[in-house]
Amino acid sequence: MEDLGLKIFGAILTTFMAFAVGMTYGGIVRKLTARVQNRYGPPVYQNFLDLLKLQSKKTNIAHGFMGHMAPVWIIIAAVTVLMFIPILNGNLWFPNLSFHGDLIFLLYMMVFGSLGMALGAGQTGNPNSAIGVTRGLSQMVGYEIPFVLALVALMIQYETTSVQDLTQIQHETGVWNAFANPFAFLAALFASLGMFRYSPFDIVGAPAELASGPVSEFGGKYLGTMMSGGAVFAFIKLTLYVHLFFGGAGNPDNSGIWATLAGIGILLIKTFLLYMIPVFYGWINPRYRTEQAIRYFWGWPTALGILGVLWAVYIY
Amino acid sequence: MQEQFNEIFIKYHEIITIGVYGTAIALMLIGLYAILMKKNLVKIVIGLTILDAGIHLLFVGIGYIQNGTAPIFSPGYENSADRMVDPVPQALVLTAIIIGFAVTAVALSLVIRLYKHHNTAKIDQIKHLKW
Amino acid sequence: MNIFFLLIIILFSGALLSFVSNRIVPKISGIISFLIISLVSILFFSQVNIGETFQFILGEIPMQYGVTPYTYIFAIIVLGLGTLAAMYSIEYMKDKDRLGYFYSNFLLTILGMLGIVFSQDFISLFIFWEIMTWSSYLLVIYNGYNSRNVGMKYMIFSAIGAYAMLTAIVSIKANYGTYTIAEAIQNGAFNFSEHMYIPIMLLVGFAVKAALMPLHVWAPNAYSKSPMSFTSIFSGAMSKMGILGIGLVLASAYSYSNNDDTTNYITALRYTLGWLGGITAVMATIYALIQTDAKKLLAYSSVAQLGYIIVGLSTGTELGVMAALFLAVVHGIFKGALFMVVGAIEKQVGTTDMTKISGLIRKMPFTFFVALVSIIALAGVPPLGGFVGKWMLYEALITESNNYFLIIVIFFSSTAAFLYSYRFLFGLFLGQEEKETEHVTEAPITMIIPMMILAILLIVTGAFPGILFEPISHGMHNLGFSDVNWSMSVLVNVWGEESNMTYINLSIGIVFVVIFAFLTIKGYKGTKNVGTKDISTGGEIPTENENLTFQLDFFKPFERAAAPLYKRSMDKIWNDLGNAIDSLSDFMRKIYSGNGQTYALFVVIFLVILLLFKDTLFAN
Amino acid sequence: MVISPIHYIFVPLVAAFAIPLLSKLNKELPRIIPGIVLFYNIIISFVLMQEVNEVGYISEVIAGWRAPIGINLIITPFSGFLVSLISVLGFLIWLYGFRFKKVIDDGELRSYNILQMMMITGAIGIIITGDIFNLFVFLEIVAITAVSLTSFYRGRDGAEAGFKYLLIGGFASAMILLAILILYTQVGTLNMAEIAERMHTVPTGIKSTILILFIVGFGIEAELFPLNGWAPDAYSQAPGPTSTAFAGIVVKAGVYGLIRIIFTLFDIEGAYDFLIIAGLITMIIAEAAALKQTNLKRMLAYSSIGQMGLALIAFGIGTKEAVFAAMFLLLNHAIIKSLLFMTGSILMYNSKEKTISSLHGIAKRLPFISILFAIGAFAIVGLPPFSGFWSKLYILSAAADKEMIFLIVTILAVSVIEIIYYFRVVSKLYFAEGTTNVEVYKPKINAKISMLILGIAIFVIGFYPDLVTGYLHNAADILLDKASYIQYVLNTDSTIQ
Repeated sequence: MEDLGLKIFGAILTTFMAFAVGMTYGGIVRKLTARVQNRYGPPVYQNFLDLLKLQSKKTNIAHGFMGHMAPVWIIIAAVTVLMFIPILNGNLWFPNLSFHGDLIFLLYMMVFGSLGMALGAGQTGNPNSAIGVTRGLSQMVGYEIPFVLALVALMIQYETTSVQDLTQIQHETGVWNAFANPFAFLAALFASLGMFRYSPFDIVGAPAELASGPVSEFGGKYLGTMMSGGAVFAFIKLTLYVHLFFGGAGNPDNSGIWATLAGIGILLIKTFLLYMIPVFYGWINPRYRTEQAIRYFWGWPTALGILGVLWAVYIY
Repeated sequence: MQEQFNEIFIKYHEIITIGVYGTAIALMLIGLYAILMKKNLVKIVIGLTILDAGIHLLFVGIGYIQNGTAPIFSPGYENSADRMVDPVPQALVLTAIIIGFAVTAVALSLVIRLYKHHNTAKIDQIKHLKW
Repeated sequence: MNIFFLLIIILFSGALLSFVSNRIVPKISGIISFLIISLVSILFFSQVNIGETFQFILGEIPMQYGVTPYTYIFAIIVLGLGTLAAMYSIEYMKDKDRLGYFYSNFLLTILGMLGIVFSQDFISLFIFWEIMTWSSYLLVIYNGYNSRNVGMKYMIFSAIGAYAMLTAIVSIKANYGTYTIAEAIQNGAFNFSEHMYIPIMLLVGFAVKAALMPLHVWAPNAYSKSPMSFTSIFSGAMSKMGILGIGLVLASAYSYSNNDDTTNYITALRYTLGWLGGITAVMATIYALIQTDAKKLLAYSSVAQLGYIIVGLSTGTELGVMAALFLAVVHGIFKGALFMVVGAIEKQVGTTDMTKISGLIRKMPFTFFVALVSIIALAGVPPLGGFVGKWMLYEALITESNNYFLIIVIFFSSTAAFLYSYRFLFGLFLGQEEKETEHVTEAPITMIIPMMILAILLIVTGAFPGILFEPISHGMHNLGFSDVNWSMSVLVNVWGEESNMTYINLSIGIVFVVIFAFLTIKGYKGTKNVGTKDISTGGEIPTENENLTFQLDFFKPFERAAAPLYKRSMDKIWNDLGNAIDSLSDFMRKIYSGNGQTYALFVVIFLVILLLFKDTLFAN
Repeated sequence: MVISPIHYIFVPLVAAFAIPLLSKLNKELPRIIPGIVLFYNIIISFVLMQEVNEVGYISEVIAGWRAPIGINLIITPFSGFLVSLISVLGFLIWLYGFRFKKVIDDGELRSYNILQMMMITGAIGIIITGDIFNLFVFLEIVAITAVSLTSFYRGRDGAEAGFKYLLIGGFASAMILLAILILYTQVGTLNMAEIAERMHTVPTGIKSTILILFIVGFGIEAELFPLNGWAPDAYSQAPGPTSTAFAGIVVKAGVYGLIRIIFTLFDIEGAYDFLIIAGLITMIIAEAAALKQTNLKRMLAYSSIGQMGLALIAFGIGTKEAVFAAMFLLLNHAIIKSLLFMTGSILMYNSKEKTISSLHGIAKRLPFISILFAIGAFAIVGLPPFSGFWSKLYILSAAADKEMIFLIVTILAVSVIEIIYYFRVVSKLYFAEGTTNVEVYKPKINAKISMLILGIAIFVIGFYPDLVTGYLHNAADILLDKASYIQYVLNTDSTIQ
């Protein structure tokens, strides 16, 4: 019984940790970006303040049923995916449901949120939202290809489709997949640039021409909920990458308090470093047009992904 | 005297045979030429009849045998069945001629009909049914 | 009287009845056909027990009727979808003319498909196949003889396929001495090492109905031009007849693979079919997402989905075939539902052109709900039935086939499927509410009920796929797959990884309830609902007559990016072929010059030629 | 007690001579009498079919001379089947044309009915005679009557078509006459059984020459390519019942002649292959030409030629199954193509410019005719469950037994073309926007009855082919069993034992 209690506690803990980490990273990025652009920038906890303000607004504009549902979908997607990826490798505190779903499921579940968001944005009737959505979907078709190639490479290289096992294998062999299959890693890395939607791939929001795209009609509690969902998503993507390519975090043999904390620390460091890559890339690049972005992903990243699959099949 | 007559007769018979066959073939070819080349409907009909005539002639020629007799058992010819000309081809030819007559009749009526309809008897000017 | 005969005769007499009755009592034939089909369904599911066969002689050919566990799967699709479509079409067809014609052919189509399910020998299979084909042709041209000859194209390709099938059938009879399917399989009729053309021709025949790559060009137009209430079974059920045949042939072909060259042939076949299916999926998908007519969009997407199914069959592994059959059933459900949705919109609005209509969600909420559920299933997003099929397909491709790049092709097409899925929902239901669609109301109840049933079925199959796995697994045993393991709601691949639909639904449900409650309750009074005109485009409030509709060139950026893929299309090649044949036959017509003397010359020349070659021709 | 086959020839001849006299009594008699005669033919046929299926052969000699001296009429299950088919069709055609609108004055009426009846009689004679020269005579009867019927309408270009027919027909008669002549010089007899018996004595070169002459002669009647140029014009210009009779009866007679010559008289292997090749070419070219026709009756004519080609292919395959299939095809073609011509000529009559495109949407005005035409079209392209499917199936399986895959593929490819042009017409009839022209001619009840009978026959045979397969098998076996034919004709006495 307390097993179930532990599970529930772990789940809630996971959710809040993901939320907090995601928000903080967002704040840090805003700060750093400002400094790079020679501004002072908001404080690191600015995102929390924004969220507080949004959630405490008295009047909210509802654009109909799908508009009402969009944030719900986003949270559903975020939390469900979070439940199905291991936070710490083999840790008893955060096993959640990670044994009950595998990579294919995660791939599809991640789309769930953006689909809901797209529908919600669609109902607002703001053409900018729709345009942003179409751009986002098109871009997704772009970066999914190298990403899936990378994942397929990993899966057939280790003959498993579960994140848990991939992390475990890296823990046992001691070799990160980033080095075990470098091409797949590079492909996934390029894909992540599109996934995080920083410049040059920020064509969905595109503040200059679309007034920040799909979310432009959302406000108050809806926007706040979306923000928190987005924060969780950021954490999810990072954790997934870390578990897939950077040997994950945590010690499966020891689930003590300190080991757990250490594992979390390692996870934070890895995720933050990983997170900086698209951010840095974004600082030094102007925005692409949509077709340019798609072509970009279908170029070298896809080639690398194919190389990764070949590597997994023949060389490894 | 008798054998002299016979060899004359044999030559004569050969000449006749060759003549008959040659004439028949020639008639057929003429009829063919008329049918294929002539533009006038009446001439084509004539060609058709000439073709038939050639074939009939061939029939009769084949039926004929050397100094044969009519296929009738009349007094004096009781035991001359081997020297009788074959009656069947002649019977056939009679029928064929009658048929040819009917065909020609129909053909000529058609020619008249065509002439009334088109005001011409030239086959290459009757082209309602051409693509 | 034998039950199979009884069902066939009921359907046939029902066709006659609904044809005649419309002359006497107008508009009644719809109800009659619905009653007939539901009667047949009841009789089938109550009386027919699997495995019993019934033999008789017709035309000196022993014929055999029966239902194997495998064909039972397709019987479920045909009868279930047929009943619902019949119910739907009562209202949908109400205002149209030629109702007797429509319903009699409708029932004949059902008759054909049911007969295909029943027939255990090739001849009756072919007979019912042809009945299905021409009756469906008559329904395709129901909406009028149009210059682009949609129906003709459909008929030509169906004929090509059917005759390829017939060639194979007579060759089987000649070489293996039987018309019975089971015996033919036993005698190795589908064995690739000997008489390779037999299984290939059969596959061609079935592939036409399954709209496989080079033979698919009829499908988009035929699906979109025929009445929607028929298209729902046309695309939902009839295409599955092709899948039935392909599955049968492939499974038997795999089961022979004992000696080496056969194995090589089989491998080549698997790769060819797999790639054909993959290319079909990709091309149909990218053509679907540039369509502006919702029917056309759905038609192309049907072709794409059939491509997935064929890929699944081509793997030849248990998981793959199971995925294919599961997808076949689920595709029947959601595509039937989607075509019904489009039909409802066509009936209520008058057009299905997405550039003309938008923002129907407030007008037709139930229809939208059905569309949403079906689209989620189509896109393969969890937790609905579509996801289960897709999951198994990918797992099968990754774990069991060595055809890794096919995975990417499939994944590309199913990612691009999100685009047209969104296009469909947005174009019809979301976006600005136009003045033209203010009068629109929700579809009548008898059209809503079948759609709702299908939507609920999708949710159920998502939660408990086992209810479909059970008949499918029996069918696969019947096909010769040894041990097909399945459980009610857990999907497992051969490496042991699983996706547990219970947990997935649990997690989604809990979060949904919590967040929905939170969003709804929090600041309830402060929440005010506004129309679609009350927006701020980039800061300023739009005026009333400002055009805010975004429908044209929806995925232009994607088109630009994927321009090379749009370059070459199969239609052009087929059209060129058709023109070549046309001019050839025109030349042959010119041979008959209409000139009597020319004919006479022909005779003479013919005679001369024969006389010249008489020794070669008539040597004793 | 069995009726003698001589009635087939005798009764119509008497009637033909009686009609002009009787027409003095009553204006209606010239129309009625042929019907009675043809119905009498049906009765004879059925009695004889019963008989012949028991005893195998019925022989009747004329003027008391036994074969081979006398001229004899022979009915085998094969010829008996064809004869009964022709009799039934003949009666239906008479019924169809019974109130034949265009015939106003008695003279034409008389001539028309007599000609029609004599054409049918000639066709029957061709089939039942056992004497090669009689065959020729009957063929000429058919040819002359057919020509006169073709050019029957003054309004149309019947005369032109008729003249072509006559031209080519003249060739045919010349060839056959020549062939008979050479044959007679070689074997010295005209009785077919005796010819067949003595044929092995003839040197091969001469034998093949004779065969070629016969093939050209009968090929013209059997619409073999390239000898069939007359056919489309004749079919399209002749009156409706006559073109029906062409498709249903005259062609059958020609094919019978060809088959009888090749199967019974000659023992040349190459002839079968020649039949296959010639049939294939005929079929391909005819169907391809039909694809581009604008006149409905022309299209039907080409399609009929193509079907005959298919029949010749099936005969050429030469096995029992193949011959059986060919017989089935002849049966189907007789029924279906007659229905198509009956309906099609009514449709054509209603279109001013005699084109298919002028028939758009006419089904709304002529629902009965259109539905029958559609049934015929579905049946002729061989779609189940209509009767055309079975013959096609049997032919294909017979070809497959001989491993002729190329043949199968070609036949089916041609069938696709068939489907195209037939379905184009049907869909135009029903689904094109009709040009609302003035009132249409609706057929009288008699025509409706005869067409309905044919339509029902299509369904019956389609749903239960075993109704006829027994007879057809019997006929096919007899046709192939050459020795017993000879033996029977030459050694049994004239009456039925």
